[in-house]
Amino acid sequence: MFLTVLFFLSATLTIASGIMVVVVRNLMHSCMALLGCFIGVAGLYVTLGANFIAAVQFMVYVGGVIILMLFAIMLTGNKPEEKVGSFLLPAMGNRRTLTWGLITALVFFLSVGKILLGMFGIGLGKKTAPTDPSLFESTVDEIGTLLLTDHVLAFEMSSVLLLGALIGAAIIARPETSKEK
Amino acid sequence: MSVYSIDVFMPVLILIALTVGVVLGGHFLSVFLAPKKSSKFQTTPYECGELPVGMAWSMFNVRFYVVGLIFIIFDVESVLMFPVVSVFKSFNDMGRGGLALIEVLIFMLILISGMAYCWRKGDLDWVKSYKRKQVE
Amino acid sequence: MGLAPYLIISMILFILGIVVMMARKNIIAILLGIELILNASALNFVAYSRFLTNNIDGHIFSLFIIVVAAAEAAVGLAIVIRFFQVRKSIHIDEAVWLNDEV
Amino acid sequence: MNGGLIPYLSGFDWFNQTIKSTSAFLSFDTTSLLSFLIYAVFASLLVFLVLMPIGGLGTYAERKISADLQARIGPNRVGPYGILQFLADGIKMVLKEDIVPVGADRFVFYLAPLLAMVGVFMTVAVLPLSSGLTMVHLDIGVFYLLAVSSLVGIAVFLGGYAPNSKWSLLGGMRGASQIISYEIPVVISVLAIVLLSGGMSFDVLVGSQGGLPHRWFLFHNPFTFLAFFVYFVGALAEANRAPFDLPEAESELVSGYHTEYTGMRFAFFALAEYVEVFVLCAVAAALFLGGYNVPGELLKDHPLGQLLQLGAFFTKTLILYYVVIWVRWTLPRIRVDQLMTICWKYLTPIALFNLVGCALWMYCFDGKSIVSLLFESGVGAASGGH
Repeated sequence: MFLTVLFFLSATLTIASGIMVVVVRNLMHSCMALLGCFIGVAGLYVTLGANFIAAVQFMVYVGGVIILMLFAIMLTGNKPEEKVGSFLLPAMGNRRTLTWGLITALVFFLSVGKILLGMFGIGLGKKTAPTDPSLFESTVDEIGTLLLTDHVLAFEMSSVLLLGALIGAAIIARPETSKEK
Repeated sequence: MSVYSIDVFMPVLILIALTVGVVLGGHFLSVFLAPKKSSKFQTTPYECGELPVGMAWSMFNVRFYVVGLIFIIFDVESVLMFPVVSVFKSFNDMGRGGLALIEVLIFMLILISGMAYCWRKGDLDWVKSYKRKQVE
Repeated sequence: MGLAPYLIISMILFILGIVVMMARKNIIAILLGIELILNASALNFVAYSRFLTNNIDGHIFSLFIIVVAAAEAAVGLAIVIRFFQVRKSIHIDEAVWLNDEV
Repeated sequence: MNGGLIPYLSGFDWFNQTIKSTSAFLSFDTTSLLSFLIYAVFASLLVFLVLMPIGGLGTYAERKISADLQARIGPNRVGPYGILQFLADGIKMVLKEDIVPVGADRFVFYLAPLLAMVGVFMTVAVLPLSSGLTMVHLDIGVFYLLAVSSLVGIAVFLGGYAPNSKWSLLGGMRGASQIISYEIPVVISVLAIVLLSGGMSFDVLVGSQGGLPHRWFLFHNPFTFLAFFVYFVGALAEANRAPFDLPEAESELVSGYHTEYTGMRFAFFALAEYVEVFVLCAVAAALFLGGYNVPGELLKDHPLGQLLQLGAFFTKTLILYYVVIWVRWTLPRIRVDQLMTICWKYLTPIALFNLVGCALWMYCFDGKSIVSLLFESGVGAASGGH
C-alpha cells in the first residue's frame, strides 16, 4: 500500500519536474525542477529497495545542483534565454533545434516503445521479485562487500577517474596566471 | 542480511507532509493576521536607504566556482567510501582486514594526491586571485 | 509494481533529457539534459536488478553512473567557466572556433 | 533495520493484540495502517512538542546565555525569568507584514524557507532519541541524515538569490560555498566512526558504545578524539553559527541571506537554523558521546529505561548546545579566506588523516579501544610480573 503511494508520488514528482526542466525558460527554475526530478528518482530508488543508492542520489545531486545554480545565476545573470519564434514551449530554442529534438525524441520513443512492447509480449512473469513486494533486503553491506571484492577494479578506477576530473577541472577553471618570470 | 518492510520510510514522508503543513499553516495565519499596507519604498530591496542600482544577479569572483568544482569531486569520493567503510569491520572480523585496508588506502591515496595537487597549485587558496591577471 | 512502470518513467526522463540537449542553447541547460539522461539509465539498472536478477550488481552500476555524472559535471562546468571567460557568453552557438566559415 | 518505534512496540503484547483485533475487525492486515498512525502521532508530537519548543527555547537560551556572558540580565519580562519570551516573539512574527521585494523571484522566495524546514525536519526521522523511541533505525541512518540536511545549503543559497538584493546574494553565495565546503570534513569524520562501529544505522553506531566515558567513541583512540573536534567545528560552520556566521554576518552583510525575509518566513528560517544546531549536536552526542546509552544499562528492558535513555540523550545534546552558544558569544567572527583555509587546509586533511588512522587502528588492534588495550597490557604486565 505504502509502496504504491510512494511510487506514484515519486513518479509524479519525477515526470512533472522533468517536464518543467524542459519547459521553463528561467535557468534557475530549470535547475530547481531538476532537483525535484532527482528527488523523485531517489523516491523511486526507495521503492526499488535501493535505499543506499537513493541517499547517494540525494547527497550527490543536492550538492551538484547547488553548484549548477551557482553557475547558472552567475554566468547568465538570470536572463531568460532569448525567445525565437512563437512556440508553445518558450524554452525550445529555434525552429531547427526544436525539430531535431522532436525527431530524435520520436525515433527514440518508437524504438524503445517497440522494445518495451516486446517485453510485455514475452511477459515479465519470469521475474524474481519477492513474494511480498513491500519487503526488501538491506543492501548496504552487500554493496560494500562487492565493492571490495568483485568490483574492486571499478572502485579503484573510479578514484582515478575522479582524480582526473579533479585535476582537469582545476586546471581548466583556473584563471590564467600572468606570465611573470 | 536483514529484511525490512518499505514501511520504514513512512516517517520520512510523514515528516515532509507535516513540515509542509506547518509552513503553509504559518503562512495562512500570517495572511489573516498580518497587516497589508505595502508601499513602494517598503518593497524595494534593502540597500541602506539608497535605491538599488541594477540587478543583484551578476558575476562573482571565480574562486567561488573552483571551490564548488573541488567540492563535487570530494563529495562523490566520500560517498563512495561509505559502503566500503561500513563493511570494513566485518572484513576485519573475517580475517580479511588486510585486503580491505589496502584497498581503502589505495583509494584514499589517490584522493589525497589530487588534494595535494590542488593545494600545491594554489587552488585551495582564497586570496591568491589578487595576484592573478583576469583574462579578458 | 512491476518492471514496466520504471522502464517507462526512465524512458520519459531519457527523452526529456534528449529534448533539453537538442533544443536549448545554454550550455548549462545542456548539462542539465545530460544529467537527466544519466539518471534515466541509472534508474533502469536498479529496476532491472530488482526485477530480473537475484544480485545487486545493478546498484553498483548506478552508483558508478552517479560518480561518472558528478565527474562529468565538474569538468563540464570548468569548461563552461573557461568558455565564459573567453567569450563572455554561454550560448552554444558561440562555440564555432573550429568552423572555417566563421 | 532492527529497532525503532514499531519493532520496539511489537515487543509488547498489547500492541500485537491491537493489530490482531483490528485486523480481524477490518478483515485485512492492519500492521501498515497502525504503524502509519503511530508514526504520524509520534512525528506530530516530536515536531510540535520537541522541535518547535527547542527552536524557540534556543532563541531564549541564546539571549539569556549571552546576557550571562556579558553580565547583563537578558529577557526577564514575559513569564518567569522571561522563559515565555519565545512565544511572544512567535506571536510578533505572525503579526508582522509579509513583504516580498519588487523584482524578486517570487516562486523561489516562497520556496526557500520551506526547503530549509523540510531539510531539517526530515532528519528527525532517524534521530536516536532512545533505543525504542527513535522513529526508525534506517540501515543508512547517518548517511541519510547527512544527505537530507544538505538541503539546507540549497535553501540558504536560494534564500540569498531570490530577493534580488545584493546583501542577500552575498550572504547566499558565502553560505553556499561555506556549507558545501564544510560538508566534506564533517562527512569524513563521520566515516571514521562508521568504520569503527561497522554500520551506518544509528542502532549500530550508538549500540557499539557504552554508557560510561571509557566506552565512548570520543575516547576510543586518538584519531576519534581529533575527529570529534573536526566534526564539531564543521557542524558549527554548517549551521552558520559563530565564529562561522559569515552568511548572516550582521555587521557586514546586514543580515545575509535572510535580509529581505520578514514575518513568518523569517521565523521559519530562524527555526530551521536552531533546530539544525540541535540536530547536529544530537548527531555529535550519538556518534562520539555514547548517545542514549545509560551508565550500567539501567532498566534496559523496562519501559522506564526509555525515559533514562531520553534523559541521557538530551543531557549530552543540550550540553553541546550550550557549548555552541557559548562559542558564539566568545569568539570573534573569522574572515572568508580564513574560513576556506580552515576548511580545506586544516579540517579536511586532518579528517582524512583520522580516517586512515582509524582504518589502521582497526586493522592493528582489532578495533579495541585504547582503554581496553591499556587495561589488557596492564593485566598482562601484572600477570607477567608474578
